[in-house]
Amino acid sequence: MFKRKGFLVSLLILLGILLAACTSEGENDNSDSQNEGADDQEAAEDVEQVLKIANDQEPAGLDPHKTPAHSSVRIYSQVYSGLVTFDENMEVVPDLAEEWNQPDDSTYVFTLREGVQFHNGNEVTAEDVKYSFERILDEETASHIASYFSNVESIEVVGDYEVQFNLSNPDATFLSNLTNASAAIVDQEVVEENGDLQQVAVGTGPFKFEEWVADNRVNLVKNEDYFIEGQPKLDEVIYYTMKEESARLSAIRTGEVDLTTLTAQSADLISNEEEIDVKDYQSLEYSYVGFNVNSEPLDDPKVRQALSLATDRQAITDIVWNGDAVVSGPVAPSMGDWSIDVESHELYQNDIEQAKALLEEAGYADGFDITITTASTYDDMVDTAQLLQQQWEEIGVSAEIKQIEWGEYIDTWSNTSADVLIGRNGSGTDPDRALNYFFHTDGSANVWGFTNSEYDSLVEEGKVTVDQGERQEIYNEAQNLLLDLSPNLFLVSPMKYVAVRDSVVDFVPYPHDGEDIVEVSKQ
Amino acid sequence: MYAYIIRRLLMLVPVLFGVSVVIFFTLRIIPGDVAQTILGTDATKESLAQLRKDFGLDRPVIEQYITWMSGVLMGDFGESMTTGREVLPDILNRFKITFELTILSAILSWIIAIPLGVIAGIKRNTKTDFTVRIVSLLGVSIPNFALATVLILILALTFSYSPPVGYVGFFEDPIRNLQIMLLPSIVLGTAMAGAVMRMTRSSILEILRQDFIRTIRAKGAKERLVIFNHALRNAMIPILTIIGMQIGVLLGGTVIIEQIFSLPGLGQLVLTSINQRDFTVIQGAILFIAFVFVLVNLLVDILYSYLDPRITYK
Amino acid sequence: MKPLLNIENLSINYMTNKKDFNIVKDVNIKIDERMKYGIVGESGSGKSLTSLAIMNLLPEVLKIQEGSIELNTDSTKDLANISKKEMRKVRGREISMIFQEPMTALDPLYTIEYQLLEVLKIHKTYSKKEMYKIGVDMLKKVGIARPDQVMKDYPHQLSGGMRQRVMIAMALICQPKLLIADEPTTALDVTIQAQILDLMNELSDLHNTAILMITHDLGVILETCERVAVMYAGQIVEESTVEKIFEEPAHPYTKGLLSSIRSLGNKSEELYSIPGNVPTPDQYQELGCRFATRCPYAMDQCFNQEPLMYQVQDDHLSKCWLHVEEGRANERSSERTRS
Amino acid sequence: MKVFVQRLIDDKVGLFGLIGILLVVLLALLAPLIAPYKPDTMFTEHVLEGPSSQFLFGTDEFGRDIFSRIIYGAQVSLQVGLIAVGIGAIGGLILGLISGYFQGKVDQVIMRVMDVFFAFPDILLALTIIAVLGPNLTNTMIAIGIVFMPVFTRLVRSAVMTVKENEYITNAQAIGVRPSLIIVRHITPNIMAPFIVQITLALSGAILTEAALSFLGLGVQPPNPSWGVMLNDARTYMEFAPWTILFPAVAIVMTIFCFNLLGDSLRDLLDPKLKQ
Repeated sequence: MFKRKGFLVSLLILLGILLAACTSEGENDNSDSQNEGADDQEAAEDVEQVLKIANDQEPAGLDPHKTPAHSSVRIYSQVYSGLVTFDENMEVVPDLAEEWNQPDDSTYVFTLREGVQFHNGNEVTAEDVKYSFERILDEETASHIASYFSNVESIEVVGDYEVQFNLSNPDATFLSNLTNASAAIVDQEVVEENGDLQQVAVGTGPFKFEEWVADNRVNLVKNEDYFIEGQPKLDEVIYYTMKEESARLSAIRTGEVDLTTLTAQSADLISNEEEIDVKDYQSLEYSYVGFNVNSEPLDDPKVRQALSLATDRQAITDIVWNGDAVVSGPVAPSMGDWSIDVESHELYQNDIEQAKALLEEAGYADGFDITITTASTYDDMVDTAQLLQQQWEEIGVSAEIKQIEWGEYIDTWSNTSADVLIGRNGSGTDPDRALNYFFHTDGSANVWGFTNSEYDSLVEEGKVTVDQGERQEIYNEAQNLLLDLSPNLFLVSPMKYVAVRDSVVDFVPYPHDGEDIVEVSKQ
Repeated sequence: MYAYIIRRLLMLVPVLFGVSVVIFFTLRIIPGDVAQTILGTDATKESLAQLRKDFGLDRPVIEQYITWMSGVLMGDFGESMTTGREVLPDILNRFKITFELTILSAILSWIIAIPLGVIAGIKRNTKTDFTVRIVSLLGVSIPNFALATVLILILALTFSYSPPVGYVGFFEDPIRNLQIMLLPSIVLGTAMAGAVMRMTRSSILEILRQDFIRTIRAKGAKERLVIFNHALRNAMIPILTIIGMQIGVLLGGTVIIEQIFSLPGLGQLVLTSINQRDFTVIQGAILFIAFVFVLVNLLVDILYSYLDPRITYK
Repeated sequence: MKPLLNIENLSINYMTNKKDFNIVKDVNIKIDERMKYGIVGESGSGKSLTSLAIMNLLPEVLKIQEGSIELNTDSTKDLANISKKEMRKVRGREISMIFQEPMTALDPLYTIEYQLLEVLKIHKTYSKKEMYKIGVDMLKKVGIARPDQVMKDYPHQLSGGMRQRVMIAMALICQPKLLIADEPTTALDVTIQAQILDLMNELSDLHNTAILMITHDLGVILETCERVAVMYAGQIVEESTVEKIFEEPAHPYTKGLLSSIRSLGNKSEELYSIPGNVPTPDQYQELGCRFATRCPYAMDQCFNQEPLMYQVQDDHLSKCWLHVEEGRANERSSERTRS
Repeated sequence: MKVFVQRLIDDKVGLFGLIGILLVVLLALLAPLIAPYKPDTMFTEHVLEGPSSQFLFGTDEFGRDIFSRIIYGAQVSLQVGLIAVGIGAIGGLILGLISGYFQGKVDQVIMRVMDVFFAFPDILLALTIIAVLGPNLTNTMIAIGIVFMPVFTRLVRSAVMTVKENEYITNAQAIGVRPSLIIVRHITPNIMAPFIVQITLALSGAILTEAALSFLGLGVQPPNPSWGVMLNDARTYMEFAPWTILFPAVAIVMTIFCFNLLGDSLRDLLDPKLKQ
């Protein structure tokens, strides 16, 4: 009766065609690359050297001195260089600085590579280094990384390519702090033109910043004049903001993106798919339970120890991280020799009886009520909270879970307005950060109210001890002390997963740099 | 008519003023601090204080409001606290996408829902009617994030299809744009279609009982003429009401779908800014959404008078 | 010569999956060309349904169970058994209809022009200009002073009387052979009622259009009609010329109707004097006379056996057992009235 | 009333909806009796197992029994629906009655305030309210309630304005009956029809809104099992453990479906315009 039926049918067909068009387009891409892959390397050069990366968060800004967010770091670290960097073994190696020497324990002199240009053509000189670090240290900049360099007293330009850092006291962490992507060398001219560097990025790195379309994508293109010969191999890198895990999963499957980070569960799903390689690496992060150590009953170390004993870290590994995580102390195991073996530690044994005994000693034989606060933004934190709730129940601690969104979470963290807070820490690249920064009485990230003079003097000593072996011993002692006092419960350090299409070659993620793409090419 | 529109526009003023006050002062009560969110765990007390000072957050709240409002009145919505970008151009850019998504899903739902609603109404209490009603109700009953995720998964697994990544504007590349927008529009359209279909059906039922329909049949008119020229046109008035409401809701309510499908729309902007406590962006965006919402309502009212000669505004 | 409209044995049933019962039964009506015929009865008597049956506009749940509706114009058609397509050609062109409520009988969203000319568009192939002219002429004929203005108006801008005039114009614009008027004046003021009735009379004479007047108001019948059928509870109980019905009513129901008017001395909207109510279809007796429960003359027989239609005098039928007693029973169609 | 119930029973569709809702209510009330396990008991040896005789609907990522969680989830989802809509409806009723009855300045003020809230996008308004109050079950319900209030206020107001025109109200006013009495005795009963219909429809809306907030991590707090939370959590596992998403989805869809069926048929029954 209705001709509309015909109309509807044709509409459906139209939609079908549209869908089909997209699908076949994707297939063509695949068959193209397969054919070319079958030929030898000459053909490979025909492949568009464009790497598409799914970014799980929108970059918060591009200023390396102002933005610690990982979604930003992964981008600006490709655009900027620092004085020095880590190699794959986490040894400090030259970057912009060709070489350096130490006239005394608290003085460093760096010699710069000559003829390196910023992407805008300006040459990099000692003045730029001085400017960059003064910018970091300037209160007006409100740089997150200022705390790393608080003992830099002055920076002197010795020659065009020579710059000297004068420290107030010896600092064993200084060089490794310089490898931080945020310790980037920036161009004064660009800062002055734009006010800050949140929207622009002009560095000396392997890629040049081209365009940032908010909540959509960031495009980087090859820096033809990169100071390391033969790098990078890619012509273009595009970071697409894709917050939804299922969308990233679907996009890597269909080849819409070449590279993405995934959760353990999703990584498991595609590990068998032929066209996708899942690379994993032990992260430098660990999850923890933070205690407000000035609030009853958590002010009693026995209570905190009891909670540690009541915590089954293996269950957390199995359920939250799909079995792929290792138990961790305050220094993540991927830090190698710096970290101590915690597995055998007394408080890491899931011993309910012992825990109950400790609670009784502390005067809480019947347990107590407590609220566990966690960030709704991260599923792993919420899941960890739920497991702890169950586990602690066994020693009579009845917990309620409070989920808050990220903005409030950060606030809660910094004001210690929660008694028990689930979180994740990056332990940095030097144990000083993991131990001093987070737990020294004056540590800027010590929000827990934790204070112990013995511990304080240990980490202070560690910072100024230059001998590696000695330093290691000091930190071992500090870590053991920290475990005993348990201002935080250190849980596990998860694996990280990066899924890449098999058209991407030479991609190797490292704990300290999950996304090193200078050597990467596509075939 | 013009006098009416002007009066209605004037009535916007107190509403928007209310919205601005509510959002501005609510934001100042919400726990959370933009400086802390930006600087994260590495921040020092000094850098936090500096940043707060930069944003003017150290001044009295009333003063902050007056500064902001006088800027807004001059068309200056300020700069984002996190990205430093101008707020208004950002909002407008994002709005384009949300608007396109809204319109596409609305159109998609109309072409499906209105004919089905008419058919169900004409064939009341037949099997066709029941089928259409049940399907449409199911459409309304599924939480859209679940529908979206399931769709994404099924399409990826069975047709190895996923929407192209990286939004492009309609005028840059219409085909790619539509490919990107298709799935999210279908998901949003599903719920909308259900509601529109139900309203169409019940309005058609009501109109078909009216005397004038008998008059038109008595003239010897074909059933098609009766349905489309008379019944449907009369039914359009209540349908329009529900469409207007939905468009209004969608303009601010596509947050979840935008997030799942990685569309850089207004909803995402607000959500991100709420998470980051980027006050200037939240304030600006909410005010803008409210403005558009009230405008859509006004537009619907004006459309009424276009569709129904009995309604005149003075 | 064949009558213009010949309804024979028309029965209408209410039919759903669950229920099936009779509503209108054995209606026989003959209307000649140019004749003005009236059907009178209380609401629920089936008079309106009879008219809707002629137009094939019965609601879905109502079905013609039996009988024929023969329309003799250029050709002969049985409207009880006709395709939808054929019927559409009849509606508006050969038979048109005016409804009770001028307030709701027009589509509120279209101008008078659109709705008036819609009929022409459906059935004729005039140019726009011609159509407009015909429309304006028609509006003039129904006594509308400023037809050009009214053409542009929407229904809600017109008074009730004006709207009914528009309805008449719409009904007559294709010069149909038969105009069915279902309570055309009930919703109008008394003064306007008379004007409208006069107008209808006048125009039907002018266009040679027969009228089927459906009303509860005997006064309207007296003013307009030549013949009349009295309906009660879905059946015709008496049929004759208007004169005979008014002067020598035969059926007790008709007598009751007439006395109720006369007792009030003027036209009445309500029929007060007959005790009881019209039965609803589900109360219809299986056997016997449907009026028996309210009839002052009811006999035992009336409750057991349905009366036949008797010819009480020349050209005058009545359906009552009394006529046998009176000896005037001259059975007209016993073979049709089954009991 | 009797006629009304009879008609509802005759209307099979509405009856189906009603029975479905009663079933869910029954499930919720009898949850401790029906559910084989507690909703937060973790069987860590049985993580993500498919349906079996031990776990009727399978288990989730913590090894919790999905069947039990769905039954307890009915409690949470219904509670959210009822209380949130209760807040919105009662608030809207009071404001709408005052606004519609007294009109004038009071009306202006109330309606402008409602306009302000109406102009906020639903989800974002709820999000903001929760951000201020802090996320927990109670605040979620309050937030959804506030979001719904303007709709109820407008509905009640316009219904009151229609009813007020009736003669018996004018008469009551003329003989000096107190306004409060007129509102309670005469007006309120007469606006119940559209009000009740709106409540049924809002109930399904509230459950959906809670689900949407769960997606944003601001709905019901874990380990409480609301259907929305279950649905959202299951998205990660649905590919290799489809039962984790299937059963909560069916529960939520069927419940909302039933509310809508009931709402639709109540509207048909209570709307005089649609009477046959």
